[in-house]
Amino acid sequence: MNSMRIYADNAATTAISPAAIDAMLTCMRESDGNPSSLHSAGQKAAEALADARGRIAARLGCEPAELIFTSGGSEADNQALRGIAHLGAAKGKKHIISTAFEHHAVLHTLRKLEKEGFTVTLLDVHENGIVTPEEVRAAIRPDTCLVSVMYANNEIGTIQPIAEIGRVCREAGVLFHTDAVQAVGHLPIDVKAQNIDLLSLSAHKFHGPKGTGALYVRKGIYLEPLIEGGAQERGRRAGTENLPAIVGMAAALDEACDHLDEYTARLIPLRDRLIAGLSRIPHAVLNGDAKQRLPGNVSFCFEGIEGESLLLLLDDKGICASSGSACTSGSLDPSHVLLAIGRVHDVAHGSLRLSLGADVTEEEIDYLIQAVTETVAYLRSISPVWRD
Amino acid sequence: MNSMRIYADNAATTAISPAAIDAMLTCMRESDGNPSSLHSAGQKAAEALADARGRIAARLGCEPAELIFTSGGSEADNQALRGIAHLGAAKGKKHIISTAFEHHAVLHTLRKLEKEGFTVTLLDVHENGIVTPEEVRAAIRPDTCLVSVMYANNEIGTIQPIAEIGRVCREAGVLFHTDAVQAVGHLPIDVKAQNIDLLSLSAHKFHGPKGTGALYVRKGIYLEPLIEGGAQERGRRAGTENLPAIVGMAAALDEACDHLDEYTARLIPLRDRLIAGLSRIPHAVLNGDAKQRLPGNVSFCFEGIEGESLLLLLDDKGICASSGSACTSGSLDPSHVLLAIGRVHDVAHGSLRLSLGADVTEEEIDYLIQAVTETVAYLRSISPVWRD
Amino acid sequence: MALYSETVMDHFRHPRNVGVIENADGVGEVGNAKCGDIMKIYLKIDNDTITDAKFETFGCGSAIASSSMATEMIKGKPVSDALAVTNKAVVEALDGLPTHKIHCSVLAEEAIKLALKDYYDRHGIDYDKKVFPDCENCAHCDAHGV
Amino acid sequence: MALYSETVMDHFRHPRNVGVIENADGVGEVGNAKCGDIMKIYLKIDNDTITDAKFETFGCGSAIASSSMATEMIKGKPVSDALAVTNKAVVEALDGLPTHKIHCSVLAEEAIKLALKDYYDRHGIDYDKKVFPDCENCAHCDAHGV
Ligand SMILES: Cc1ncc(COP(=O)(O)O)c(C=O)c1O
Ligand SMILES: Cc1ncc(COP(=O)(O)O)c(C=O)c1O
Ligand code: FES
Ligand code: FES
Repeated sequence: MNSMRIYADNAATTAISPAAIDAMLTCMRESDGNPSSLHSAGQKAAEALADARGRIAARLGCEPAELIFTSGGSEADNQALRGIAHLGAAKGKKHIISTAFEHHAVLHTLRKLEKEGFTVTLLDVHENGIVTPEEVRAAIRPDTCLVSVMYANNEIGTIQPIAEIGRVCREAGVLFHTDAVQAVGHLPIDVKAQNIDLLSLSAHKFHGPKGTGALYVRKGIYLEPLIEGGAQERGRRAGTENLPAIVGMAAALDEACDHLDEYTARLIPLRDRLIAGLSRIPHAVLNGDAKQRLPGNVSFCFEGIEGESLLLLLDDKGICASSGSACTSGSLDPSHVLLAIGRVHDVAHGSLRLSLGADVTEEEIDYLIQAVTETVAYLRSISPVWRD
Repeated sequence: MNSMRIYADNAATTAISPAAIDAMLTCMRESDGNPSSLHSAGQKAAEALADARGRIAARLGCEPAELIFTSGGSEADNQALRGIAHLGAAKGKKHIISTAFEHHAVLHTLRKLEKEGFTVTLLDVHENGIVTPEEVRAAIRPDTCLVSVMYANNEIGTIQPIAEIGRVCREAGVLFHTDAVQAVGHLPIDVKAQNIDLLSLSAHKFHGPKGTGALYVRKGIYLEPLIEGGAQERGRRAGTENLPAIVGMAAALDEACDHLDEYTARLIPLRDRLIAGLSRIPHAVLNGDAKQRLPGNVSFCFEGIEGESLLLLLDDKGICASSGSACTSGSLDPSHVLLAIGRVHDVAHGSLRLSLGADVTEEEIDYLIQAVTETVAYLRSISPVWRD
Repeated sequence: MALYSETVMDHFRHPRNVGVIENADGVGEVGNAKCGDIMKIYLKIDNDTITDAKFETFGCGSAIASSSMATEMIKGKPVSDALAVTNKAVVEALDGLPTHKIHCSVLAEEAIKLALKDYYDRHGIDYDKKVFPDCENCAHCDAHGV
Repeated sequence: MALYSETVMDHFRHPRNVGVIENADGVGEVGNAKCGDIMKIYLKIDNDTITDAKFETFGCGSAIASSSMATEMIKGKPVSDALAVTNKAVVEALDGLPTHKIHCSVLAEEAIKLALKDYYDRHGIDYDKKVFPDCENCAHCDAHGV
């Protein structure tokens, strides 16, 4: 087998694009003031900030003033949930609806809110990994203040009917947040048309820099800061703005959105070829709906093996992949996402996520199929729980 | 008058150093994985993260595991104060001591904690801008859970007797936090010798990148996360690590600490020359102690003029300076720091902060003196409240 | 998106009508040093026409620019025109001001009005008190908690 | 600071003694699939000496490496030596394991002990029950909430 290097862990993080690096470098060298400073160096920085804000807003279909820049997706999720919960509590509304397979940034924040006296309903995500708008509607109570449903799941890649869920929420007068960290730059987004009140995004998932992201908050919703201090971001997020990263994020988002249709069209057949190839492995099961999924996401469970050893052997074959999500890799417990779609513990341990970059080739897809097939067979051959 | 360009607003933000940019670029190009990923790209990133953590810890005199990387100084301050407050509350200790001239990241967090039922004592900072350890001792009560005193003030540059305050707190069994955002990279720090339990820092104040900082938390103190989610930073700060920025911060800190003695020795006489020159302006008063101040900080109030017009005219003369701090420049109210050292409103409006870079020259100092002297005289000439 | 428009910066850098008119026919002063803004406007009035206007200002860039523009706008004009100058007109003439600086244009409008009131008072001319600002009870100062 | 030491990676990549011994004198299996780790060790024992040892493992990299190392450590050794092999000794031989992977070395120790117990049981040899693990009541499984 010839040796290749394939980075198939783009859901964990993407390589930063040259355009984003260039934008950051220019900013670091030329607009290095503090955007809050009155002097010309500061005002030059303020202009660069306004430019980036305007461009990102345009890509989401919102107004520049509706964006709060954060340090990433986790911070955006935390602020959205805590902020809306506290607005709700002020009106006696302490019920929140979300799903069982949200990112930990959402689930752990909800757990903390439960300790503070909120009630949380986690919707079933079914075996196909898709929430239905009807179930959202049925779960809404008079005291519901927030519905938070992720746009696309980070492990199994399934895409939720966001616009429909948004409509249900709008009709019921309940605010709707979506964690769109895996969707922005990969799926079309228009917050107004999709009835989204709050949306989280993170630049490093679309070839932008790490450590920056944004929270869209519809005009008229006053969200308390999570980080208190200076008056940056119109008093809603303190701290000197991470200007070079924000400018890099704008460059990366422009690039991603400009190529969105092209990349989607390229990736879907390659993704489906990979799914078909891996489906030929005995006792392999695709996680999540086969079609309603991110163009680059392929997620499988293989019975009789354990994910980490699979990953390490694939790494030896030049393939960077993951089992579950990156940020839970220190944990011994199986992925909560796989349990949520009904995989039993034994099977959930044997999971593999391949998240493809837009430049993946057919040859690479075939190499991936061959490498995974061989490695699964080898691990089963040394496994006491597998008998052919 | 010949024309120069002098950036004298280093307390607002510093230009990122070439070494920091290089370190970031190398990291973005070569260690672009997610440090939580098991594959080789991820492990390479994890190694770069561990290396940066070790180097930063060495500069502070702590262990690598005692550092939590954050998105900057504000986040570090917020997490330190909220975290310790909640630990204190669990033991029935709901009293916090701080000072009247802390950064808003501290003061606004304290205000929020007051709303949650905490009692806050803000110590007097005196006309010289220095808190005394005796007053800290006198303010400590049986229910005090935290003392937070900044290492050096961001507006008037005065340096606090941190080691002595730390000793008082240690003796009383009260945790001690210091906002060292203006001190790290500019003043010697050794958290163990100085009896510091928690310390906040921000990279962009010592020629590192924006959007990254750290919170040192002494071993044995379990601080709850401010940002919930993944298990990064040993479960104390969720979110994909901003690795390039962290690596850039390590490079900048190494550089700053390597040159600390040299720069301090260079700057102090230049700073004092500037102070002497500006003191010759009639009705000008230096803010803060003349000696116990940051090597690069010069802060004055000029009667009969208003700070913003002074700044804008200095900007026309090529000088970037500030009045009060950058992050409050949108506000019409005079600086809380200047009010805290006893300046009356009328005078506090006429403030100027010049925060020098280590490369400032004697010629530039003289230009600063001349430009400020002329501009103050001009503004007084059109002011209805000034008669020579 | 610079802080101020070109026009503001021009009037700030090169303020028109700076100074004092000795023996002015009307003088108006508004603001207070605690707020960080004081504006004083001097008028020379002949035959119900403002023949000269000068100002002194302690304040931010937009306060200086507003004084400059406002004095320009009333010079050579009949008193009735000057009385009709609103802060909005000053803002427009300046090509806009940042939201938190609008109050500077209000100061300019008020300084003119107080100078005209002073002129009326000195010359025993009757006027409608309601068109003039009552700076003693200015909500602006209260808002700043002074 | 790679995830695993060179030695762990070597034993993981090239595990020694993989396989099944038909007609083994003792077989020990520990762990369970819910936890994501199952280790099965087969022993051939002649004259109180372990003449062969093989393993099958379902588990992570360190579980495979621990099985490989542990079987290497007992091959050719008297039963009494094998009984004395602790998980600590396995960890040391592997040049360390990450904290959250130490339990894999515990599985290896336990699998060997259970295989030896099985050998004693089959051959009617008397032994002290307390030196053997009681996997039914394993705290490890409980800790995972399985
Ligand atoms: C003393 C002090 N604390 C905290 C901060 C906040 O740091 P950052 O802007 O990195 O959040 C600053 C600077 O803005 C500061 O000077
Ligand atoms: C769905 C989802 N939400 C939130 C996050 C957190 O984003 P960040 O790592 O930028 O904090 C991630 C990725 O890690 C994600 O995939
Ligand atoms: S601003 Fe004080 S007079 Fe109104
Ligand atoms: S790990 Fe389950 S048997 Fe102990």
